[in-house]
Amino acid sequence: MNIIDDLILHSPALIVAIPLLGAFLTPLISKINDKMRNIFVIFIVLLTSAIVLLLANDIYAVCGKIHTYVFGGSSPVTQGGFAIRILFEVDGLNIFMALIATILAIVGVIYSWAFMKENTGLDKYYTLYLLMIAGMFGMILTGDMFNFFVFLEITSIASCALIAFWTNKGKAVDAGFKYIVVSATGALFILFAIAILYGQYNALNMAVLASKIEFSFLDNIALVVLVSGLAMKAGIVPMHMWLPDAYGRAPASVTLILVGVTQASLYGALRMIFTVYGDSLSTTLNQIGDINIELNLILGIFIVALALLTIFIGVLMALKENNFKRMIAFAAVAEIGYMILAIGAALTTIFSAAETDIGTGAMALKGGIFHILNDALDVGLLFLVAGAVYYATKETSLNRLGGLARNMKYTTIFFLIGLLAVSGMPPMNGFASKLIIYESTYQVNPILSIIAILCSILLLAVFVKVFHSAFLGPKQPKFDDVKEVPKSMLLAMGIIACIIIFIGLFPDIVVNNIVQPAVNAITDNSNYISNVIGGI
Amino acid sequence: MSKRNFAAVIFFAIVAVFLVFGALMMHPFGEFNEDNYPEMDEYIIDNTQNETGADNGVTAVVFDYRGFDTLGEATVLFTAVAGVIILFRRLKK
Amino acid sequence: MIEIQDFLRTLGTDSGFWNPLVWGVIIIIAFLIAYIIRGMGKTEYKEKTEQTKVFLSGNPELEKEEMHVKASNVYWGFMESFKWLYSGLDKMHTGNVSDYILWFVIILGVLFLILGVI
Amino acid sequence: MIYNIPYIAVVALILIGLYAIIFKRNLIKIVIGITLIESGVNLFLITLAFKQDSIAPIYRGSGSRIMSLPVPHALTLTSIVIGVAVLALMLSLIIHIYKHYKTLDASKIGREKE
Amino acid sequence: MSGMSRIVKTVTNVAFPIVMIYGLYVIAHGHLTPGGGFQGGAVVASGLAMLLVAYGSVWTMGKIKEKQLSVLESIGAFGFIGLAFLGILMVYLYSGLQGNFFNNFLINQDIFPIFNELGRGFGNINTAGVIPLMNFAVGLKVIAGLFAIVLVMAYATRLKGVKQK
Repeated sequence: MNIIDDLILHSPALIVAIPLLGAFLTPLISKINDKMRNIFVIFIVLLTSAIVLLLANDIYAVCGKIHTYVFGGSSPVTQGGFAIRILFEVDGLNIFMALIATILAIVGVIYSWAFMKENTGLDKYYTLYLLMIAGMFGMILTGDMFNFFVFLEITSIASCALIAFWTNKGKAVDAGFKYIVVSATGALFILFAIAILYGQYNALNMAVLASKIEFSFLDNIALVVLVSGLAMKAGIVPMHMWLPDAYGRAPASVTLILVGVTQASLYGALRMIFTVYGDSLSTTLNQIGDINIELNLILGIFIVALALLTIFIGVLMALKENNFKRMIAFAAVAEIGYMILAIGAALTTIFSAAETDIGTGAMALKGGIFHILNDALDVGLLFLVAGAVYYATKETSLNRLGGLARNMKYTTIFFLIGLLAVSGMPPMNGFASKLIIYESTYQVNPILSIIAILCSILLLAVFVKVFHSAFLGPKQPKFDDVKEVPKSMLLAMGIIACIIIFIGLFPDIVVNNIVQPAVNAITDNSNYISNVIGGI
Repeated sequence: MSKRNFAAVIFFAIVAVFLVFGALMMHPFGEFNEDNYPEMDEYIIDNTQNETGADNGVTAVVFDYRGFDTLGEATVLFTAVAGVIILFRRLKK
Repeated sequence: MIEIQDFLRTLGTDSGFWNPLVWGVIIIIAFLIAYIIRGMGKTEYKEKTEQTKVFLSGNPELEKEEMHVKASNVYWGFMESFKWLYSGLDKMHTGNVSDYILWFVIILGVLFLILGVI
Repeated sequence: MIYNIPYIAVVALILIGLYAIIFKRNLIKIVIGITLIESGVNLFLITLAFKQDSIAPIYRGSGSRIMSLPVPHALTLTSIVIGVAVLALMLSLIIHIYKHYKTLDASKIGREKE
Repeated sequence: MSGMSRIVKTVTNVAFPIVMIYGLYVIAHGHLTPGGGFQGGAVVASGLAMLLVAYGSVWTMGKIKEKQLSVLESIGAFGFIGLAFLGILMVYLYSGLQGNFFNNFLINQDIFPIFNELGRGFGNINTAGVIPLMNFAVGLKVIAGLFAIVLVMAYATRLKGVKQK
C-alpha cells in the first residue's frame, strides 16, 4: 500500500499537524452547529490516533528502530555533522509516551461531549482542547530543544485558559493564574538553559548536543536549570503546590489531559538527563579517599530524596484533604513520586561497572516507565469519576457527599477499579509496576522499598476514605433525584477501565512489547545519536 | 525580617553567585574562534540565497529552516486569543 | 506477532514473579473456603425480624444525615497523633504564588551547591 | 573579562525579575517580574548572535559579508511573541481575580480552606 | 466610552492610513528587508489599537465583533498550515522528489517559474518561493489576533454606567 507508506513516512509531522489543523478549523466548523463540531473534533482525534498506531506498528516491527523526520529538507544533517533544520526523532520512548497521550486524548474528547454540554463558549473550549493535545504530542515527539520549549508554552497557555474555564468561580481563576505563573517561569528558565547550550555548542538538536557535550561548568548550570524547571512542571515536591490547585479546579476532562502534560514534562526530564547528558553523566566530579564521586551518583541520590519526600507529603496531604478532586490530585503527586523513585534508583546504579547493578538499574527503569502508563490511566480514571460525581450532584466536598452507590452503580464500579489500581492492589495494573519498583529499589537500598510500600498502604487508606464517604453509607435524602451520568461519560470511563484490567491481567505482554523498547531507548543514547549524525 | 524572607535571601544569593560565575565563563562577547566556530549559522548565512532565495537571512530561518517553530509560535498567539476570548465570554444565566 | 501462549506468560522480575492468572485461581479457592466457613454459621438467623433492626444501646435511631460518618471525621486519631507534622505541612502549603517560585529557587540553589561545590 | 559585561547584564535582569516575583505581593508586580525575566532571556539570545564588526544577516548589493548569526534572531522573535501571549493571558486572569476578590495582594487570595 | 477628545480623533484619522501602509509594506517586503509577517502585523495591530483608544471600545465593538476577528485569524492560520501541507503534496504532484512538511515547494523546482528566481536587491517581490505567501498569512493572523486580544480586554474593562454615545 503506497498511501500507507506515505502516511508512515510523514507521520511524525502529521501527528502534530492534524490536531493543529483541527484547532484552526474548529471556529469555522462551529459556525454550522454544535453537533457537527463535536463530530469533527472526535474525527480529528481518531485520525491522529490511527496515525499514531501506524507509526507504533512501524517502530515496534524492528527492534531499536528510530523514525527520523526532517522538516523542509530531506537529509537530517549537513556534511559537517550538524543539523540546521528541525528534526523529529521517534524512538521507543517517544512512541510509548505518544500511545499514552493517544489514550488520554480519545477518552477526554468522548468524555467532554456530555460533560461540558451546559457551558457556553464551547467552540473555543474544543479549540483549546485540540491545541493542548497537539502541544502534548509535540512535546513528546520533538527532537529539537527550542521546539520542545515552544510546545511546552503552547500546552501551558492552552491548559491555563482551560483551568480557568469556569470563570464564575474565584478559585478556578486563581488556580489558572498560579499555573500560568509557575509554568511561564519554569519555561523561561528552560529557555535560558537552552540558550546556554546553544551559545556553547551552536546547536539546538538534541542528538547533536549529546554528541558534542562535555561537562564544563556551564553545562553544569544548564543541567541544573533544565532539571529544576522540568521538575517544577512535573509537580515534584516541594514544587508541587500548583498541582492540587490546577487539578482540583479544572473541569475533569481538562484534568485528564493535564495528567498527560505532567507525564510529558517528566519525559522531557528523562530525555534531557539520559540522552542529552547521557555520555557525561558518569564523569567523576571529585575523589574523597579512594571512592570517586560521580555525577550520576549525586544526581541520583538527590532525585531519590526528592522522590521519598514527594511520596510521603503527597500521601499525607491526601489523607487530610476533604475536597474530592484535590485529594486525588495529592494522590497523583504521590504517584509521580514512585516514578521519580525508580528513575533516581536507576541513575545511581545504571552507570556503574558491575553487571548486577546495571541489571538493577534497567529493572528500575522498566518499573518506572511502566508506572508512567499505569499512573496516567489510574489517576485519569479517578479524575473522570470525580467529574462524574460533580456532574451528577454539583458537589465536590466529601463532607456533604454520601450514599451515591445506590444511584450511580456503574460510576461506583469504575471508582472501585481505579481505587484498586492506583493503590497497587492485585490484580490491577498498578500492582505489577509497583512490584517491579519495590524489588529493584530493594536491591539499591531496602529502606526505599519499605517506605514505598508503607506509603502505598496509606494511599489505599486514602481511597478507602473517599469510597466510604462518597459512595457508601445510607442514602441521603438530598441525593434522591441523582441519576446515572450520560452514556458518553460512562463510555469514556469504561474504555480506561477495560485497558486497566487488560494490563492488570496480562502485564507481561505490555512490558515485553511496549515498555522494553522504551527502556532500551533510554539506556543507550548512542543509537539515538548515530541515527542523526551517522556512525561515531 | 521573617524566616521566609531570610531563607529567600540566602538561596537568592546562592543562585545569583552561580549565575554570575556562569556569565563570566561564557565565551567573550562577540568573539568567535576555532573552538566555538558557529558552523550552523555560517552554513545558513552562506546558503540562504541559494536554498531559499531570500535576501533576509532571519526571515529565511524563521520561515524555511525553522518553519515548524514559527508554526508553533503562530499557534501560541492563536491559543492566547482563544484563551482571552474564552475568559471574557458571556456566561449563561 | 502476539501468540496466544503469550497471554499466559509470567511477568518475571529479577528476584520474583507475578502471574495474575495464578493469583486468580488462588483467590477463587480462598473465596470458596470463606463461603464454606460462612455456611457453617448461625442457622437461627431470620430476615425481617427483630434481629435485623438497628440497636444503638436503646437510643432512638438517628436519621440518615447523621448516620453517615463525615469525611473529616474518618482517621481522626491519625490526624490527632500527627498534629505536629500536619501543622508544618499546613504552614508549607500557603496558596501564595511567590512561595511557589521561592521553592523553585531553593531547589535551584541546593542543586547548584551540590553540583558546583563537589 | 570586560567583554562579558552583556552577560552580567542578562543575569542582572533575570535576578531582578526573580526578586520581583519572590518579594513583591502585588500580582501586577509579579507579572512585571516575569516579563523582566523574559526580556533578560531575550537579551541573552541576542547577545549570543553578535559578532565583531558584523552587519545584520541581510544581503545588500554591496557591504561586508561578515554577518551576525541569524538563528538567535529567529529564536528571539519566537520568544517575544510567546511572551506577548503569556502576558495577555496573565493580565486577563488578573482582571478576573480582581473582580472576584477585590484585591491584588498575593497573600490574601488563594489559600485553600475546606 | 465615547472615546477621547476631537483633537485625538483628528490626529488618529490622519495617522491611521500611514501606519497601515507602513505595516503592509513591512509584511510584503519581509523576505527582502528587515521585518516580516509578525512585525508588520504588530504594526498594523498597533494602528488599530490606536483607533480603539481614540474612539472607545464600545464604538469599535459596534464596528467589528471579536467573533469575526477570530474567524479571520483562523483563516490566516489555516493558510499558513495549508502552505506547509502543500510542501508535502505539490512536490509529489509535480516532481518525483520527496517533499516534507514545510518544504519550500516553489523554489528550486519548476512549478511556478516566476517565483523561482533568487532574490537580489529590493525591488523583486517574486522571490524566495513560498516565504512571501507565508508572510501574508501570518500577517493576517497576527493583525486579527492582537487586535482581538486588545479589543476583548478593552471591552471587558470598560467603565459601566457611563453614558454611551
